[in-house]
Amino acid sequence: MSNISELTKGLWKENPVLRLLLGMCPALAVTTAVEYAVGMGLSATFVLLSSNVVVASLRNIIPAKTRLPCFIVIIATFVTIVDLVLNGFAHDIHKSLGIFIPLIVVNCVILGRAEAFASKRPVFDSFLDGLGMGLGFTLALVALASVREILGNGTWLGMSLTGGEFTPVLLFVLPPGAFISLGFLLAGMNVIEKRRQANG
Amino acid sequence: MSSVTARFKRGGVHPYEGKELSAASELVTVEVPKRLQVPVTQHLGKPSKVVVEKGQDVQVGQILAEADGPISAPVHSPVSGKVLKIGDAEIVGAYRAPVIDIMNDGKFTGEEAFKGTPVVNWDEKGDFLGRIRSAGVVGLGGAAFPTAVKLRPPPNVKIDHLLINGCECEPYLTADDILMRERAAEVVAGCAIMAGILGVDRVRIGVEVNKPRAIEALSTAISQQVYTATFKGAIPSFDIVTVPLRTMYPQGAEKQLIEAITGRQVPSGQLPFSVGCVVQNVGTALAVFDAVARKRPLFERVVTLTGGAITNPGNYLARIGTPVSALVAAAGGTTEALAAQVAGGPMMGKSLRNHDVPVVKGMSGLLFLTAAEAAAAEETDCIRCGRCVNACPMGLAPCEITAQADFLKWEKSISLGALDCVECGSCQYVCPANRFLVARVRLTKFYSRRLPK
Amino acid sequence: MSDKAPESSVKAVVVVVIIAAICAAGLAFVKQITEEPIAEARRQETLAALQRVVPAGCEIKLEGKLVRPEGADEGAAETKLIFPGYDADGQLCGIAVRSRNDKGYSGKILVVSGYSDLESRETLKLNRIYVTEHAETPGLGSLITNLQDEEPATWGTDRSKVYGLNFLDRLVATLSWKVAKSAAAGENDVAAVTAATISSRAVAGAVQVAASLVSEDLDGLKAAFASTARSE
Amino acid sequence: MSENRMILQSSPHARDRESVRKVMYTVTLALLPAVIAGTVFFGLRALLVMALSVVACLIFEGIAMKVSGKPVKETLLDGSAVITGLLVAMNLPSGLPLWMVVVGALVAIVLGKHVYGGLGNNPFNPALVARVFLLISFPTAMTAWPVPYGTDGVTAATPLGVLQMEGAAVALQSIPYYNLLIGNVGGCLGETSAIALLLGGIILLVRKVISWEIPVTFIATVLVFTTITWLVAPDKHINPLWHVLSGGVMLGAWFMATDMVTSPVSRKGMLLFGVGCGFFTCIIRLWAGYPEGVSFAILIMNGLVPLIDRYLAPTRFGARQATQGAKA
Repeated sequence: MSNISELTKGLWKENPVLRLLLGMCPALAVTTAVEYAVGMGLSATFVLLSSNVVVASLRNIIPAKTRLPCFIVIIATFVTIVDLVLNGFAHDIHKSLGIFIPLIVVNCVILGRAEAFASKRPVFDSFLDGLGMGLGFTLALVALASVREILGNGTWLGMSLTGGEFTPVLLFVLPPGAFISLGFLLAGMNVIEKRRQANG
Repeated sequence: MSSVTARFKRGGVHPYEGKELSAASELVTVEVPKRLQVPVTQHLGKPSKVVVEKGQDVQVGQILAEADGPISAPVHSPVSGKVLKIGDAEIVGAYRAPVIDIMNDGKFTGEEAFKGTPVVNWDEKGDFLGRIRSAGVVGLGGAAFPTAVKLRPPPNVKIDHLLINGCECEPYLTADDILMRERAAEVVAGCAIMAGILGVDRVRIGVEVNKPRAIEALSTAISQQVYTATFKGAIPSFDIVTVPLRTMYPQGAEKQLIEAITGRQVPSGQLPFSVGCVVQNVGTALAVFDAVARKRPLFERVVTLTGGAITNPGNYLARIGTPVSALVAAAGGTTEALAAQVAGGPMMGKSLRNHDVPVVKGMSGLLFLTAAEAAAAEETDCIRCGRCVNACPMGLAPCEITAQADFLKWEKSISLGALDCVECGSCQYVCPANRFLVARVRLTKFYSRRLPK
Repeated sequence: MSDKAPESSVKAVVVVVIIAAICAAGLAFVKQITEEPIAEARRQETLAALQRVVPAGCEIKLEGKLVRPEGADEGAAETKLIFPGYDADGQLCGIAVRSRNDKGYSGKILVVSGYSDLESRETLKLNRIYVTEHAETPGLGSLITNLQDEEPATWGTDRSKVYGLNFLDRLVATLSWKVAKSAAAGENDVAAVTAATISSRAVAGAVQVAASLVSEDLDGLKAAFASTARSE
Repeated sequence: MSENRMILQSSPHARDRESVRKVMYTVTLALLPAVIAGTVFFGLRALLVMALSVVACLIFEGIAMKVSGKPVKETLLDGSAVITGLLVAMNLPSGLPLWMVVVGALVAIVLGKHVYGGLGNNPFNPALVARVFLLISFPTAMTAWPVPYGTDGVTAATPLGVLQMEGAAVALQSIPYYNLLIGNVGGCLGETSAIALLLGGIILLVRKVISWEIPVTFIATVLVFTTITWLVAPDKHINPLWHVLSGGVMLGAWFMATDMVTSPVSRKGMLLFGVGCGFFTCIIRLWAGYPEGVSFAILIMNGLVPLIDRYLAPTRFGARQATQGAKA
């Protein structure tokens, strides 16, 4: 029972982007298209999952004093692995995500979960937490990217939705559009959450 | 012509004057009612101490409550009769305060003592301040600060100006106007007495140019030296001048008056003493004269009853403690159009709930306003038009101060100058969004007293 | 972890070092297996862009690359990379140049331009261009790349919408390189993309540098590339 | 008279007759000359854009107020939405697709105003937010300027566009001053006629809705700045008069920068604000990618208003004396 909640909390209740406001930098930077959002989300999920599992399994070995350097080394290793693998085997995605992937290292979601969760909990829980948080991160990115891609480019995942009839609102694929869309998503989340709390 | 007339430099508004309603009529003496309620404390400062008991017989001018400490003032009985009870009653400002209920026996025993020929014996100059103090004279312009305190500057301060405030810049009110017109000589004599006490020879009486008859009466009194008729002994020499001032609210605010006449600005948080000035109201000058020349305590005053909803607007001489209802009756009652009633002027007065409250020393007027005059409105959000900034005579930004107050940021609001505010209401008068700016400043001042220093 | 007795500093350092060592080893392994695919992907990418700008049947040889000015740092702004293309018979049939201009709306723009008909300066033809790298405003400056991944046959004729049309099959000698708004642009001028004059100018500038290089040094390049071909 | 019906309030008990509604409708009145000029030069299509923009703004304002729980009936017609609508339209080319006009109205009212809490709380001028949003989002449509008296689809560059593309000499030759003055040039439908806008500005000044500080310093700064560049390089830069009469300076200085909500409240602040607007306008016009910089300049200065208000508060009463005393 509690295992399931470890998995699902990242999706909504403690969604890293939309509730905890973590990982804003990638969330704003790569969400110009759903494709990139998926790529970024899955890469981050992989890193999150791996680092959570490793940190959790090493939690009794890593000394408290030097835990942050250890976490950073572990996370950086996985990020570099993702970078290399994508570059080698999915070059197109790497081309568009290239400059953002190193940023995963400083993504607060990952360090945050390592510090707040994985370093204190068993491996399996940390695995679920990492998976849930990663999926939540991906979902949030996809939601944001969907808004921006549909409005800003008239397409979704590269598929034209409007048959070229619609003049896209360019602003949404530009940085200000990211902030505006995120603002409205957050507002929407808050409204829904408030209603839920009022009802529950 | 107005361009050459002196005025304060910054801000100010020019509301509808409304003086014509009450200015023309003669001073009417209100019939003293059977029962009066005399509030124990009618001044700014330490509350007075009651010295009479329930059931005690009192005479006109007998002390009911005495001054407690240096910044305080005594209260005297306006009539002769019996103390019915000492308890709480509603007074102006819609709160309850200690009052002394007196049953008027209609005989006015003891009043004769104050009706002799007035004499100002300059050889007794050292006694003047004591007479003013024991007569319970307070500032009659509205603030009701004990006059004797203002006439005794700290020893290290050099005072070179006595400014007499005859501006009556509040719209509608004409109580000071009628005093200046009808009792100019006594007013000027009162000014001379205060100048003598302070040891200054420069006396400036500032009057707004919308009261030409008052200016003329004062000037005549001064030039013909009418006021010296009551003087005896070694009369000091005085340089008394009437200064016409531009009609602009708040011309009569202390700091603004000093700037208009002398060009000096009282620094923030300081008193007029700091620039060598003392400011007194014309009504106060008259009360000072009565106290010194007649040894007559302050137990009656002129109250302007005016506004579109009173039958006979005019100026009424009433004893302290007379209920407002008696004044209203004397003025022929209110009309159906009455929508708001205010004690004081429209800019700084206080709303009245009913007519039961008594007249006090600081009550300069009673307004009975129609809905159109009162102009109450719902407040809307500030549109930052900056009108309040332009109107503020103190150089503040009321919109910013009150915006901080809205977020309960009292320190921020104070740092923007909330404590410098004189609550003249100019900002709120011009506000197109009808913001309750003054109320918010008052709230800030209230909280400022609770903040850790 | 936190409720354990405080560890010694030595142990803390040792653990970090061990973890770092293990990570390094892992990375080395991953690096090894991805090195080859990464290099290949990069090569393919470059090749694809270069191949696009020279005529069909003309095969670019990446190994034959020349760097101008000679010995310059390949990333520097003034550096041009020049690639030869050979036909089935091994004859030099095209030249592709990668040049750079930093005056784009958002700075650096990399363009490859391809040249054919190398007989003389008068016959030298600008075959096609391809923007390989830019950071121009999406939807505005980025329109300089509009349709560049499609075949020229699908481009239509509006030079202000498809920027590549300006540089498609043009005699280098006749190009004026003047960038003007589409309505004011003459036949030999460059018609700027609507509302993206600066980006258009930057691309045209990069292409002009490349084109004049090829045009002025045509014989030298032909000689150099002929020798490269022989040496293979 | 029952005491329940008495008005009980804190002082003052008098008000002047000015109200937000009056202020707003005066601005609307002042915009009339420009509305007429726009209609004359750009035809009924311009009128349609303006009407649509106003109606759309009113509808969105109503919805936004309803959603945020404000009294719709009392404040919907306070005129602020009408003005925003008009000003949005003034900042658009008359040929803009109508649905984009509606998007502009939506952005102005919702993004520019109500997300901050409605009238009085928005840091940026809503109409300019809409203009910049549209300009960035639909660059092609937003820079297709119909020719005055022209038929559908015929477009031409704005005077500043000509200046940027063709240089000062061509601009001076092809566009005479009187056309700039009366507005017979390409541009946003409300910004071309300098004379109509000036007339509106005078109405605002006379009715005391605005004070002189912002428009005068704005225009003066543009004049001074462009005079300097003109004197330094007369062949490269155009004369100051041309700069002031072309583009959005007049509309910006009289109607956009003076927006009460988004400009400083103190006199000193207003002076600095006007200078800043003029300064950034010139910087953008002379050295940046866009031919016109008024909207950006005003938005930049809007963003600085809280700072300006903090550091350029009005001089407090007594401050002068205090410093003199300190010196003595």
